Amino acid sequence: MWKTILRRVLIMIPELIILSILVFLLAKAMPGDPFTGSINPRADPAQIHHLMAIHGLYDPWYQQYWNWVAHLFHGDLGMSYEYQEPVVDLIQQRGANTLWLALFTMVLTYGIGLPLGMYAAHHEGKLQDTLVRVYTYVTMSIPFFVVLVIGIWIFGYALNWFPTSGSVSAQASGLGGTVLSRLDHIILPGLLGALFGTVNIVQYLRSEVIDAKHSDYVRTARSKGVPMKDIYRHHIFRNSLLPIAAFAGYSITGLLGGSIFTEMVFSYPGMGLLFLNAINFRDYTVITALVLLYGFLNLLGTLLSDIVLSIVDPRVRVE
Amino acid sequence: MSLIEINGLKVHYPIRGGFWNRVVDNVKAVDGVTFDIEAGETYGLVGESGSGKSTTAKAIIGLEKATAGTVMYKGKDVTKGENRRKLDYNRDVQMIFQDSLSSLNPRKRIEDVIAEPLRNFEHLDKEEEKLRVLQLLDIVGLDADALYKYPHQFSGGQRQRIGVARAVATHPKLIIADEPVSALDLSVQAQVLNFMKKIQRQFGISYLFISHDLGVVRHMCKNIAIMTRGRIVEVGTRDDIYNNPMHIYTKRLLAAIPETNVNHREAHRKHRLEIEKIYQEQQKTYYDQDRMAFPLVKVSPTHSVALPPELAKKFEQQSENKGVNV
Amino acid sequence: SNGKSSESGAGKHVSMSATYSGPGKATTAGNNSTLKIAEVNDAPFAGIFAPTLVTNAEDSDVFSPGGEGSLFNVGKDYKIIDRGLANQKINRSAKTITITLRKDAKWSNGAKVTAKDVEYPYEIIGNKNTTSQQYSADYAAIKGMASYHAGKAKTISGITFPDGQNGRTTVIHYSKMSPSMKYAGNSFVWTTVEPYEYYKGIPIAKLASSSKVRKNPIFIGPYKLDKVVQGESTSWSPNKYYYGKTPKVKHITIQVVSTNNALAAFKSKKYDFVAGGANSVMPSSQYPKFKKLSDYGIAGTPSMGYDYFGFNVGHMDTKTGLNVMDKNSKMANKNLRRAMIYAANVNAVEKKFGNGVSWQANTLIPPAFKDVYDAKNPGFKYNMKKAKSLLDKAGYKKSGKWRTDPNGKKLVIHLGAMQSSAATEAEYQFYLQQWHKLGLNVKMTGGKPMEMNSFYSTLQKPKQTSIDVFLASWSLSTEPTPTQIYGVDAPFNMGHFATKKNTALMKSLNNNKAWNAKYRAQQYKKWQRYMNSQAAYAPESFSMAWSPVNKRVKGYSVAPTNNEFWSNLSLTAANPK
Amino acid sequence: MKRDIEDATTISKADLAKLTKEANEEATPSRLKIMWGEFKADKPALVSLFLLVFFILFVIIASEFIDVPKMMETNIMGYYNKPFTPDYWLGADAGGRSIVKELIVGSRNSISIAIGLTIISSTFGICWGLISGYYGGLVDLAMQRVYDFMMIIPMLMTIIVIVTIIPHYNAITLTLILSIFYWMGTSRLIRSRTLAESQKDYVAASKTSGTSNFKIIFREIMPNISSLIIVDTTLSFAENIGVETGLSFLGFGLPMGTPSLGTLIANANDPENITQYWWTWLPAAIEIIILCLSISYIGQVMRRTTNAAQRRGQDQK
Amino acid sequence: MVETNNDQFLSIKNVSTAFKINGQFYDAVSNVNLEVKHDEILAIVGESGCGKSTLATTIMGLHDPEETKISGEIDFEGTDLLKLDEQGYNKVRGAKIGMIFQDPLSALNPLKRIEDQIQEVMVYHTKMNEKQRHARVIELLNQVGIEDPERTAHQFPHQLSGGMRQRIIIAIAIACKPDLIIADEPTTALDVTIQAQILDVLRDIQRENHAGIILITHDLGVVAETADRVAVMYAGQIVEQGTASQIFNEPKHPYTRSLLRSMPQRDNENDELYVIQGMVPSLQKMPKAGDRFAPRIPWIPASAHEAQPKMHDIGDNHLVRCTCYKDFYFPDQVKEGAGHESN
Ligand SMILES: Nc1ncnc2c1ncn2[C@@H]1O[C@H](COP(=O)(O)OP(=O)(O)OP(=O)(O)O)[C@@H](O)[C@H]1O
Ligand SMILES: Nc1ncnc2c1ncn2[C@@H]1O[C@H](COP(=O)(O)OP(=O)(O)OP(=O)(O)O)[C@@H](O)[C@H]1O
Ligand SMILES: [Mg+2]
Ligand SMILES: [Mg+2]
Repeated sequence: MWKTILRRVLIMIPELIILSILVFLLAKAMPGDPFTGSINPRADPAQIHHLMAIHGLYDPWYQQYWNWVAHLFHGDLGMSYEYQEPVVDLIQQRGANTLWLALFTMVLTYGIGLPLGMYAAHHEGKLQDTLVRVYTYVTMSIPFFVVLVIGIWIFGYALNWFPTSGSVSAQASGLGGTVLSRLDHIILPGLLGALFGTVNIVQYLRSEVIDAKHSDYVRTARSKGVPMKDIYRHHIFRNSLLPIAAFAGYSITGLLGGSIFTEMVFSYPGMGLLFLNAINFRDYTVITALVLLYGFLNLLGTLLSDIVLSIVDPRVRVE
Repeated sequence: MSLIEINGLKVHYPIRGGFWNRVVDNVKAVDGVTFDIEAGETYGLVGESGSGKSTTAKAIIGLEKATAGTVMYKGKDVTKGENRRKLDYNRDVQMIFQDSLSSLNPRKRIEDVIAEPLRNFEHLDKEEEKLRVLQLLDIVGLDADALYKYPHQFSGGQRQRIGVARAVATHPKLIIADEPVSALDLSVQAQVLNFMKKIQRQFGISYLFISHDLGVVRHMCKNIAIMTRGRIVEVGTRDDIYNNPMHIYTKRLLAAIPETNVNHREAHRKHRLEIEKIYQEQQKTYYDQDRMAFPLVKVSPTHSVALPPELAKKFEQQSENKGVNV
Repeated sequence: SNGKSSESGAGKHVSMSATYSGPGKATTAGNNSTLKIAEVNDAPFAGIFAPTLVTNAEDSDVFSPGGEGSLFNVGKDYKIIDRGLANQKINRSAKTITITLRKDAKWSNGAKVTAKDVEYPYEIIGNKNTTSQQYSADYAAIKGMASYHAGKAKTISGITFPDGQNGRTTVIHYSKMSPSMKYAGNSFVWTTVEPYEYYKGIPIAKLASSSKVRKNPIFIGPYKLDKVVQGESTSWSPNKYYYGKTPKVKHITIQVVSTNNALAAFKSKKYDFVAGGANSVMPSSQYPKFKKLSDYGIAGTPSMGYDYFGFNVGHMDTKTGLNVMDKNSKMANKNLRRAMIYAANVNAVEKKFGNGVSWQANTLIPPAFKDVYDAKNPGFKYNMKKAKSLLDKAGYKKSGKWRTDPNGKKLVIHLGAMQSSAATEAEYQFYLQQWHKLGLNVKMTGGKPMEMNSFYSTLQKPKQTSIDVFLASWSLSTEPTPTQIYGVDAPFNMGHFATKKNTALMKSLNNNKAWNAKYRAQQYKKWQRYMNSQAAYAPESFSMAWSPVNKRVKGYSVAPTNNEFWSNLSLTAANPK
Repeated sequence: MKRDIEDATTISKADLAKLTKEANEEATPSRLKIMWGEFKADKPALVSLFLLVFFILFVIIASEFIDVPKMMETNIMGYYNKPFTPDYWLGADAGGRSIVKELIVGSRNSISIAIGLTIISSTFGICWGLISGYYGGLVDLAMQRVYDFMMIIPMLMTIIVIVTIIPHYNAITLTLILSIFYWMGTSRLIRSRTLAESQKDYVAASKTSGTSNFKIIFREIMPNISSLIIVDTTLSFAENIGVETGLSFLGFGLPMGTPSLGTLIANANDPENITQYWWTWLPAAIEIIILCLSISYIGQVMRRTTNAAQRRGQDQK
Repeated sequence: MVETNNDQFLSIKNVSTAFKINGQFYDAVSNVNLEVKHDEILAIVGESGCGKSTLATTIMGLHDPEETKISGEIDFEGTDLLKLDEQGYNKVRGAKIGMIFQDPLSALNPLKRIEDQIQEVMVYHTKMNEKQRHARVIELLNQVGIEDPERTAHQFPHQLSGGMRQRIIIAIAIACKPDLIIADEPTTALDVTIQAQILDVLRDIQRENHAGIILITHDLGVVAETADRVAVMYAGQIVEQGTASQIFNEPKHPYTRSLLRSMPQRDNENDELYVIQGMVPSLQKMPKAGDRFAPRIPWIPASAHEAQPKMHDIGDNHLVRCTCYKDFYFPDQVKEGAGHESN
């Protein structure tokens, strides 16, 4: 088991290296530089050249890459040109925000998706099932950002139920107040995100449960005289949840991708918004760090999925 | 001269494992199999599940790469790809599969299924090709209206006969039939077996007939080889095997065949339990320390058995012919 | 908030009051509540509080209740006056400026503001390894600054402390003096303090990322920082050490709101007004909608920035660092340039999109600088006929659909402009159409508006031919000297316009005679007329810096003379009404 | 030997015509026909199908009659013109451009991108999956590594970075860029099915019949997973329409001046626009919803068709 | 052979099971009458699709009530199973009737340990505690001939061979010492040697528990080896019923006789095997009246068949459907040499 994980981790390394080179080159290939853009009336171009030189932006790419990697190993992702702050610090602040939102969304997604999927499968072919499926079709057919925009308009502005920007209210005080305020800020984006996330889960779980319902081992359980509700509990749900559990790791990718939209619409200062800003400001260090981080998180997600799968499914469990 | 000579054939599948996913061991699916098939005969290959029958068949026809050993056909070793191509080997050797549904492409009409080998080996024009297909259908007793249907529209027996028609299309010399009837009902099984025999009579085809149903094998085959764990334990004529089994495994296999005579069933059962007991006791002597069978020893001109060394010595002294070694 | 319109420059625009006071009286409940200010910006702020290190307006905005480190009070036209944190005395003959701190000047942590704090900004700006972007050639006029900047000297020899580092007086010695020194925002005198004692020990290169600058900064203004949520908001309460008028409002929060959400947020009364004051950058397209909000008044002041057309008429000589005009360049003919501006019909665009808070400009100095702005300049009023005749005379004859150059060669002109909103996009298209009517084949560089970074990196190349005419904007500091954009050595002179006359005129703005305000104003106007006659750069639009202000706010004023912006505010209710 | 077959049967050339006729009478309808029958049985799906085909044709033909550069000219007098006026049926946007026309041309652009993207990425994904699944072993291993790597690339971010790098990007380059990232799902699906399919005996039968690998992959295996391919392609088509709009919404989609459903919906990134100038974005949003709904509906029907086929396949008769 | 005590504890009376196909119900099992006694093995044979499994699942009450229509009476120890509700049925299933399924891999939950799967049945039907249950699991595994019960109990289904899995299924079925065990093709997926062992296990268990076993198979050899009584099914109906020796020594019904004749046997090694013409019609095409086997023996005149074939007792509880058996002969038995070749 540990060996398998370790091997997976070892396979990750070349992937990460290639990703980092790719990311670095892409960032370098972007037009403009981080200083010229900030057209301050008093900024002296000579000073800008000086800054470019200090930051090594005139070196050949491999040298810049090498420097970057060397620093990476010291936990130094460089300074954000725009924010004048170590990228690590910046990502820590924003990453925490994105993490909260993502976690909350995930909890909601599963909290809503699992019961819904089971409910639909339980009532397979009946009206309830049809309603759930209509919901999944429709939700799947509306682009995510449209839902976000309409959601923020209705619940944020028209009804004024939820805050419409930021991650925490400026007035919030004390630990409790801050936590509540943070929660207040992620409820709406989290719900809207979950609305979308559930679609996959509902569909997947529904078909899994239906398959399981008609499987031979359920027939065996029935022939043992186990009541149907216990069969659901002990056999059907358990077995259907297995692929869903494994799916959780992969869903990180989707959550992170979606965060860019959510954070933009909700002006939520997380990594997604940071990325969009960084693109506009040509903040290379931030761009490279973020893309790499997201890639790394994706990798962790797949790793997590594999591990979860190998823990819960005895068939792939490796001793 | 035999039609085809299989000599010391081995097929090993690597088992990967350990930290670097290296090859740590081999599954010895086939581990040194030797036998010849004469022209026009049906050669039986029998053994329990996983004994390597299918793998042997696949290696002979070239679907599986042989790890070692040779398959000599027309004086050339056809385990080598280029020899197979040169000889148009796959035109002369065809295969019938166990699962008739899976062996027919469900998306192809019967005409295309049967014509496939024709298109690859005999370049007939459209008319000739269709005629040939119709003739083949007729030979296996199917009507012309099968031509544009799909495999799933036929019963298991009919499908298996379509498989036979395809195999016969290129006038093969040898057809390898891997459990052709074990998925079929009794009456349908009879139908297919009858056809196989009929075609053999008509075209002088040889069969390598693989099965674990000893009743069917006895009905079909003149020479039989019994396989277990990748090796042959006993080879002989039908008589040798059924009336004079010498290897403990063969005996056990024969004893396990259900007896259709109700009147003797208690006796039969007792006999089987006795054999089973002997088998459990003698297992050690009849297999080496790796639980593999010993090399074959000729006990009569037609009969070879993988006897333990002590017993083997006896027979080696008796016959001047050396056993066919593995 | 009055809707009257007045004429200034070439276009009509609303004239709005710089002040706003809601109805009713201030109440204790109101003043004890929180004043909610929106920082309208599409990105989180960077969170650098240190006037020398700040690189963007958001940061200054969200830290503005802390007083922004300002040394001086200003009067009309941003002239430095007394009674601020410090007074300034210019000694022309000795070529010195003496800055004297007031006696009760204290930081918000109770520490005394010292002469070193006045000097320290120069060290930060001029430091070799600084992250500050503020250093410019003018600072080299401070004695010893050049060698400090080069890293040769440890201190700036030209700045002295007659009563010691911890005293109140700082004297700066210059190699030359300029009349612009009288105004805040000039590029000779840095007008803020930095807390030397507080920052001591942090290398200047690391200052911007230090927690003393980002998390726990100290202030000299009316409020002190309670909390900063990185990138999002700041909260403030009164600074008991503040030397000036005691602020009335007990809490202030400034929160970032994206441009797109701003109107909706104000509609649901989430904020009292917009941060930034005279620098506020509310989009003109939203003005009518904000004006309609019944619970908000609008206050504003002419902006210090303007939009302009630039023509590429030369290149920068990389050896000398000077701009050189090319006689043979595509846009070298001034009549071609003038014809294009006359035909552009900026007025129509501004009428449609400006909503009265942005209007056609007539010169390259915005009206915010009342004394030197040439209000009478006719600018480039739409005149297609004149434009056509200018071209005809100059030999740009029609051949088929398009005009050719005087040599009969095909003429394709490329317009470079930045991506922005749907409205600006429409604007560009409109200009193209106008020029097509004139018979000029004008296309957008790359077929579409350029992304900001590509736009500037293209234009700032020493020599480029992909952009012939461009639309850009420029914002002046509170002192309007235009050399940084139109000077012969100015890197931002991206059209590379350089004539002897221009150089001479610009020099005259700050020569010895210019200490006389009248002379200075006259020279400014002369320069504005000259620039229009050459049309290498042509004014496009001026605008107002405005903000909606909630009814509960009293004493809101963005007039430059209001040196106690924060202390003058009071509230009539506990929440925005 | 050849004579043997003829000897063993009474059928000769003379019977050919008669027998062919017999066979034709009994011929099983092709799958296309079955599918068509399935559509006929499902009225809503039929409506969806007609709607989709009609709409795509309409959009393509109608946009031929629209002078796009002229249409994209600004008419500042029409700035946010209200809908339902003779000049502007569905109103105008900030540039005074007719929303109807933009919608038509935009739909054409968006649908073309979606079609292009679907064709390129699906073709690639299918080939990748087929080859990887069929050959297995080292080939598969190497191809899976590439797949794994592609999966960890943060797609949206990378696309945005590439879009900002490419200097003169347009619909075609955008499609190509997107294609780089949208083949993996298909390839995985196809691979796993191919893997299962290659184990089946008919593949072995084809090999022993002397059929080449290439033919086996594309003539034997591919038709067998064609239902999967069709369903997957339909569904990814629906998905792909959303891809472009999302990017455009973020400001990294089609360049301004190229109308698309995404640039139209991007008008909705201002809450004020949502209500006040709803006509600028709502029609496009509704169109996308309807398009995607009907496509996924069609996909569902096809999926059902193939399932029924499978059920029929198990029947003896 | 064991003495059979004559208490019939299961009697199936006139049971029909119909499946809903395209909105209509078609009989897959029609009017079946059967009895099972303690200590006996009743074998049901017949070719694929004749309704053997359907009958078994009908007894177990495992059909989806919305998709099937079941009529008749299944009298099990004094109660009519068909009248029971789900709760009542659950008391019977597992406790009094155990079932063994054909495919031993899919019949076990892949994610549960063997032990848990065996224990589950005890949880619902006994008051044993965890410890007792474990002891019973080990006992059961021993009983079905598993060599290392402790280890096996902790394993997962995929770690076991086919024969082992089938033993686990048997262990589950007998865990609560049911009176009736229904074994639906328990050995079809297995090798002959393992098949023999499994059949031995079944027989041992039956002896120990005095249970009645319904053994469903299409392998005549298995029947001949194990069954006390045999019911031959064709197209949803029972066509012949009797003791094993009655069926094998004096088969009466044409179908039974044809089946026995199509087996490859020692004495027909070089002959052609007998082939039953035609095919079983599908459910929808099943004729409503008349002898269902008649189309497959066309040389027997229609007059020989009954219009509504009934079961006839021809002595010693040997039952045959239709009177046609009296006139039946094989085609080659009259016209020598001209063997009938089926299609
Ligand atoms: N591709 C493979 N990789 C690894 N092992 C294999 C592979 N194919 C077959 N084997 C193993 O080789 C052995 C022989 O398999 P084979 O299919 O030849 O047996 P068989 O005698 O045909 O059995 P059956 O009667 O079940 O068809 C088995 O143990 C099987 O698990
Ligand atoms: N759920 C169902 N819906 C419709 N028809 C069914 C269903 N289950 C079985 N059938 C049909 O009922 C008939 C009897 O099926 P059953 O499974 O009982 O046969 P069997 O004798 O067990 O065959 P086998 O030997 O193949 O297991 C078959 O024709 C089958 O197609
Ligand atoms: Mg096999
Ligand atoms: Mg069955």
